[in-house]
Amino acid sequence: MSSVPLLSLLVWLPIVGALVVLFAAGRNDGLARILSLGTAVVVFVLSLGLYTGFDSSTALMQFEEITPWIAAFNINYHLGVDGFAVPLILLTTFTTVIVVIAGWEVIQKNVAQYMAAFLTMTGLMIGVFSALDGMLFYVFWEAMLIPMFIIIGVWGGPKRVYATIKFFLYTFLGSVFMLVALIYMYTKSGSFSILDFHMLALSSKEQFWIFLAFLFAFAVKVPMFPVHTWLPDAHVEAPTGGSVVLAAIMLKMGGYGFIRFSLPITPDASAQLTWLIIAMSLIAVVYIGFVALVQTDMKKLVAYSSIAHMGCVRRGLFFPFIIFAKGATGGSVLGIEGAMVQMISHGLISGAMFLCIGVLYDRMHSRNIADYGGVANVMPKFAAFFVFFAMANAGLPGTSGFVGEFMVILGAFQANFWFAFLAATTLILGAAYMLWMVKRVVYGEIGNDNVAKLVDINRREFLMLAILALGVLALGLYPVPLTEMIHASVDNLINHISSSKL
Amino acid sequence: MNTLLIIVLAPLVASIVAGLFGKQVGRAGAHWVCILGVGLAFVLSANVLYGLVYGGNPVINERVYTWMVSDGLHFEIGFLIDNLSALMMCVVTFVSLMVHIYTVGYMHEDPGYQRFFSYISLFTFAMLMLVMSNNFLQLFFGWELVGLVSYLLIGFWYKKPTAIHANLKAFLVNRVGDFGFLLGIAGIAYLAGTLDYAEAFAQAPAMADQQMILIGDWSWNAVTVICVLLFIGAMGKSAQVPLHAWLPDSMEGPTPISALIHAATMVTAGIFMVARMSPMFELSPAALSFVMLIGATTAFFMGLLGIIQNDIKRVVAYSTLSQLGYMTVALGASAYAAGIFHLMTHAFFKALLFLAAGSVIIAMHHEQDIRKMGGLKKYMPVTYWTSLIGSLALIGFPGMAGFYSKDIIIEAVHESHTWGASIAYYSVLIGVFITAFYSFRMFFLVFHGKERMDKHTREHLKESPWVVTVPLVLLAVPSVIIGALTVKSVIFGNFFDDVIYVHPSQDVIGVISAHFHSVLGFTANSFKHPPVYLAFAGVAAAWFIYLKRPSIADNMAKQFSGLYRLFENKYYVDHFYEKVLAAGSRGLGHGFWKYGDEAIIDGAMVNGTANTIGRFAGWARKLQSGYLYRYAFAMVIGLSGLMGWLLFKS
Amino acid sequence: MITTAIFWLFALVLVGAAIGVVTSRNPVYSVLYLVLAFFNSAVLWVLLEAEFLGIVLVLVYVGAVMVLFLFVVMMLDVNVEKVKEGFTRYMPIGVFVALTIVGQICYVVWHKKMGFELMVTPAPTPEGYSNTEAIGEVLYTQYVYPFELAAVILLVAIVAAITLTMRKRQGLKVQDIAAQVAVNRNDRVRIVSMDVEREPSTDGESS
Amino acid sequence: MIGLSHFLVLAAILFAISVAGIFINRKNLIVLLMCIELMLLAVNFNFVALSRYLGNIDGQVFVFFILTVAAAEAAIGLAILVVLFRSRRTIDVDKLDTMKG
Repeated sequence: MSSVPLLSLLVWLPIVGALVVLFAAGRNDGLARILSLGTAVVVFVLSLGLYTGFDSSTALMQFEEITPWIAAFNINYHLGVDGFAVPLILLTTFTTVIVVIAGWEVIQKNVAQYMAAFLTMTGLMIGVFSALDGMLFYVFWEAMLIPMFIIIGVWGGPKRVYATIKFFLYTFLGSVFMLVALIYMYTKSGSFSILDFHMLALSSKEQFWIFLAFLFAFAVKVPMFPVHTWLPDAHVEAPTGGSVVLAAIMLKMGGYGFIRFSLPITPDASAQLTWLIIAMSLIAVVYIGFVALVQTDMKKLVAYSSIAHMGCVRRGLFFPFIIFAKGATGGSVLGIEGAMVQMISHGLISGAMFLCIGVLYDRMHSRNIADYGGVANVMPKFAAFFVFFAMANAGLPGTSGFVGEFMVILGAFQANFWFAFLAATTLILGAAYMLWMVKRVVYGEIGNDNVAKLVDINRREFLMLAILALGVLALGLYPVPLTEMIHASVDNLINHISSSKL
Repeated sequence: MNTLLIIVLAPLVASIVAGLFGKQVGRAGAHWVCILGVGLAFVLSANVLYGLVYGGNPVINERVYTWMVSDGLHFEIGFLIDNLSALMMCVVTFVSLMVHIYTVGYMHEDPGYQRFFSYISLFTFAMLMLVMSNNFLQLFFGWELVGLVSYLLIGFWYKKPTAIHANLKAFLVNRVGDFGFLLGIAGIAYLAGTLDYAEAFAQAPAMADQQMILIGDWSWNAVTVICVLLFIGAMGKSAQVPLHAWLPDSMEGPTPISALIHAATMVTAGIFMVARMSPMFELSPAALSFVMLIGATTAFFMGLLGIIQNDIKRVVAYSTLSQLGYMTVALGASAYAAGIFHLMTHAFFKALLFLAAGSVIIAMHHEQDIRKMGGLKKYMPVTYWTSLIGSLALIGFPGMAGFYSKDIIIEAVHESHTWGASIAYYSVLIGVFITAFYSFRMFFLVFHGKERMDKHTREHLKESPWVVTVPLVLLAVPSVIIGALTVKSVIFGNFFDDVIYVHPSQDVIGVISAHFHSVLGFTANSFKHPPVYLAFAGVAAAWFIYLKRPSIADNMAKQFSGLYRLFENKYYVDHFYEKVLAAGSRGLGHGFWKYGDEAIIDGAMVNGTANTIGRFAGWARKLQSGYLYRYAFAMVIGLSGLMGWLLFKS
Repeated sequence: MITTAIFWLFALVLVGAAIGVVTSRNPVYSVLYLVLAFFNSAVLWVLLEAEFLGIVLVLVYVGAVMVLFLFVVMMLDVNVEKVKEGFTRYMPIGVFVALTIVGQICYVVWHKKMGFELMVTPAPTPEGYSNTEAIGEVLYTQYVYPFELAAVILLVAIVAAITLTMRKRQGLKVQDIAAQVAVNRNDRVRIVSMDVEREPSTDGESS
Repeated sequence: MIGLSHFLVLAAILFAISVAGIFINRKNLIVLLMCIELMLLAVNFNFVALSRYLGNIDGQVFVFFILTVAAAEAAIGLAILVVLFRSRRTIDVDKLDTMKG
């Protein structure tokens, strides 16, 4: 297609940038910041090339690059993107810019290392989204944990060691099963290419086990009830930037994994086990909603709300199977597109929520809701953003948070009334926990002397929150650019999974 | 088309200017830009209505842009302008304009002046989006957006704990309604495969035969399910029992808001919506009965609560609840036109009452307790007379706006054969007496009788400035005449013919119009029916108890102390919500968190695994005793065991 | 038939001596029992026509290793009473394991009959056959490398034993020859430049 | 008639006795060392007997090596024992648990 290996550039440029930052500016904090921001912006601009050069009329992989890597096992360095990957890559590069800005003055300890870790992670995450070779995917998938591990472990809060170990073990445990599944499929097909896996004929028993193996890996990432408890801990201990990346992108990997692996490779097993996923995610809506309600730590609250929102993604991905079982297809596109939109939107909103909490934390060094009160009196601009993002998180129409949820509920109704019913309780619960927090943090009389001393957000903070707010609004008022991009891929996926492999 | 866009966007632009650039444009700049924006919207709306009614302009149903296309469903933003929406646009923009002007005086000392203007302009925008929508998506957009603005405005004085409690409550209760509403929309998308009004309604008859399986084999008529779900949304927004609890509390917001949002416009969105959906509701008698019973309950029981309230705004708030109940009853009786008519007249006189109450509140230095007022008549003549007009309109004094709308509703219910109509009829009939009683109780306590305020307040009592009184007068005019002026065309003419569909067998308005000959005749004819006398009786009773013999009131409170307590605690509904639902949710959440997440998942499963491994390792560690001979034993025993296995294996 | 008698006689004594080794209270007796056991074994080995090994067993084991044991036992002042504590406590399990092992081997030998009964006693070696020579022939040809290795092991053992037991006593005056040899001039002589002393008149000649 | 099995059983008995000895003696490291010697002797017995009955001299060479290693082992073992006794004034096996994990 294009002569420039754009994807490779996107994967490796941040990593090279990270090395440059690390070695050229190891001691010079200012230079490190500028270099990192430069790298992040260049990567973001380059990634826009994906958007402009993307042909949304086809579901085929685009920007493909393929070179043999480990010829003995037929492993290739194979990159390529379709309508599912491009939005997520754009989200990644965008978030990186925001994260670099967010860490500008806040991080004073080992600045170069901090920035380098984030840049590396960006490269690896883009690698995950663009890898088309199973082994390459696995390598990126695992490698990505390392910078995150370091970020939480070095720049994290007081209980960071527990959190990092929990985070690492949880995710690692999951992905080991994925490796087994990948190797099994290699022995069946003689190739590690994901596209070959899609076409691989598997018996129902094989599918069952492969599906379970992938489920382990992705359920932890998404995270699905009951393997979600690493997320609140990791979020609470992570530095703001870490939380943002964790919420905005890492969680999406699970959803992306379902789309890329579970659904197309094991459609029959997915159909067979849909009840499990749906049940878990419906339990999660109610259960997590109630748990979020009583959190006393703002970050934990938002972390739980992330779990609830990602539950919506899972529902969107899996209820199409129930529709297929009825012999219909109407609504399935809504589900999968809704899940995609929800992922992107949640990336923006939860990132913004964590940034907001970070803004407060930088000033007060507390995430405890009880330590705040009446922030609106001293930080009116901040309060406006906070309320806005809280509303977006609660799924207010006009913001991006509404779009995905709306589509999923609309689709879910076609599967089963009660799915839609339970899924829609998130409207109430989501509003309840977000706004109760808003009430306790932002509104009211000035809670204490520390709050009285707060100063409103500065230009840098205003800039990053405003950019995100614009993104959230734009996506909410006109989601067409996004849905157009994923249309063809969704149709293709629906075609693929609605017919049995057996 | 461009006109419509200007109508919608003018308030939005004004809101953005006042909100984001409030500092730059200043206080005066903010109110001018907002008043101009809304004024422009009003003038153009009036023009649109005129064009439709007299100019013979066709109904407009156009798309502005496609929001999204997915799965063959077109999600669009578009306008449907027919008589119904044009009427609503005029009501909304007119009341909004009055409130804007009034606010200049009411809020002039408030530090959040620009913010306030920004909010109410934004509200106007949202409400216009709601009423002008031609599809369910946009309806929901506007629906939620007005909820958001209402949330922001109730909590406008965010330092007041009661205010921020009330706004949270309002939003959450509304969310419960929206929950049903969204499901209803999803149901329509499922059955009709479209979100466009026209297309969906066209398919409504086909849907009437479909069943929807809920649990096991228990299936319901699909249209009934959808209509009930949609009506749950209306219950939230229009504060019908049991989702009414937020409305009295919402009075914590500034008074102009109470007038604009919580009396005249937003709360009537539910009524508007049901009227809009008449082609669907008509297909489901069960849903109509449900609507009617809910409405009757609200009209009767909420009216009762108005009697014992002492906060001037709360009295008006309960009367709003009760009047919303009337509108809902009308919808249930298939008299959609009557409901909308009452909505319109109510918008004027209730906004008037609220603004008058606000005027009193300004004069009383933000004292809202009517027990501390009295005899204000001589200090505030304009407010007095306009309040009187408002109250008379409210109780349905013959010839006033409220008279026509309310009388027609009662008649319609009387004629209706929907299941539950007789209960509803008696509810609304007694409701007339109650309405008159509490309205004039408040009126007498505020404007007549002894001056019970303290000395300092009395010295400063004076009529409010012109920015306050002008809107009062401007609202008083339609409160008097709008009913007589329009009843003929709106109810008995063909105003709503193309908009509202009524099944011939349920056409109660048609039955009434058979007796209708002229406005004057209708007015005269009303004296043959009980409502007028009930209203007079209510006024007389109020006069007797509260002016003539004030001791009776106290005696009665003592006599019926049980009942009194029940009323005072609002039937314990709020208690139920706070103590059972809210506290229950928190308890449940706490339980899930502490026991589910921390004890079972983290404690037993995650850390439990780690601990088990640790314990096992600790136990295995003991094997590593350091005694060489033990290792030797292990070897020897293992050896002999292995040998034994090898020997006996074969 | 004399071999049968010899076998039984020495075998019984051997077993008795072995039991004595593990059961006697005094370690010195244990050592002596062990010596007895070795002697008996040597005789039985000779019976098996492994004359060289029989002799080596006596010479090396009894002559060297057991003497070493005896030395150590006597050198260390071990409390005899305490040494046998817990004897009876562990007796049952010891006996049980022992019996299990014996039972298992007997089972193999007698019950499974892995062709042992077919192995008839080979004919005695002819006159002039030297067991020592036979071993030597194999040892220095085929097994020469292992043999060398064994030598190294022994050397290592010697060095190790010495290093382990060597004690440096404090305050002992020892010549360090290496240090003496490594000495150079600067360690012993220091040239100091100093000012010339005044008072020349009385210096030297007067005394 | 004395056959191979006699020697094998004799070796087994010797071995078993020494195993029992290891079990029984808890207080004296020297006895343990002696038991090990006894065990080696039992093994050697098997080698010698089988070497004889199979007519293969290699078995005896093996015994030769075992004797060598056993001697070395005894020397080092005793040396360690002496050092141990010197530092701890005991050779009680129950007290030697510094290797405990």
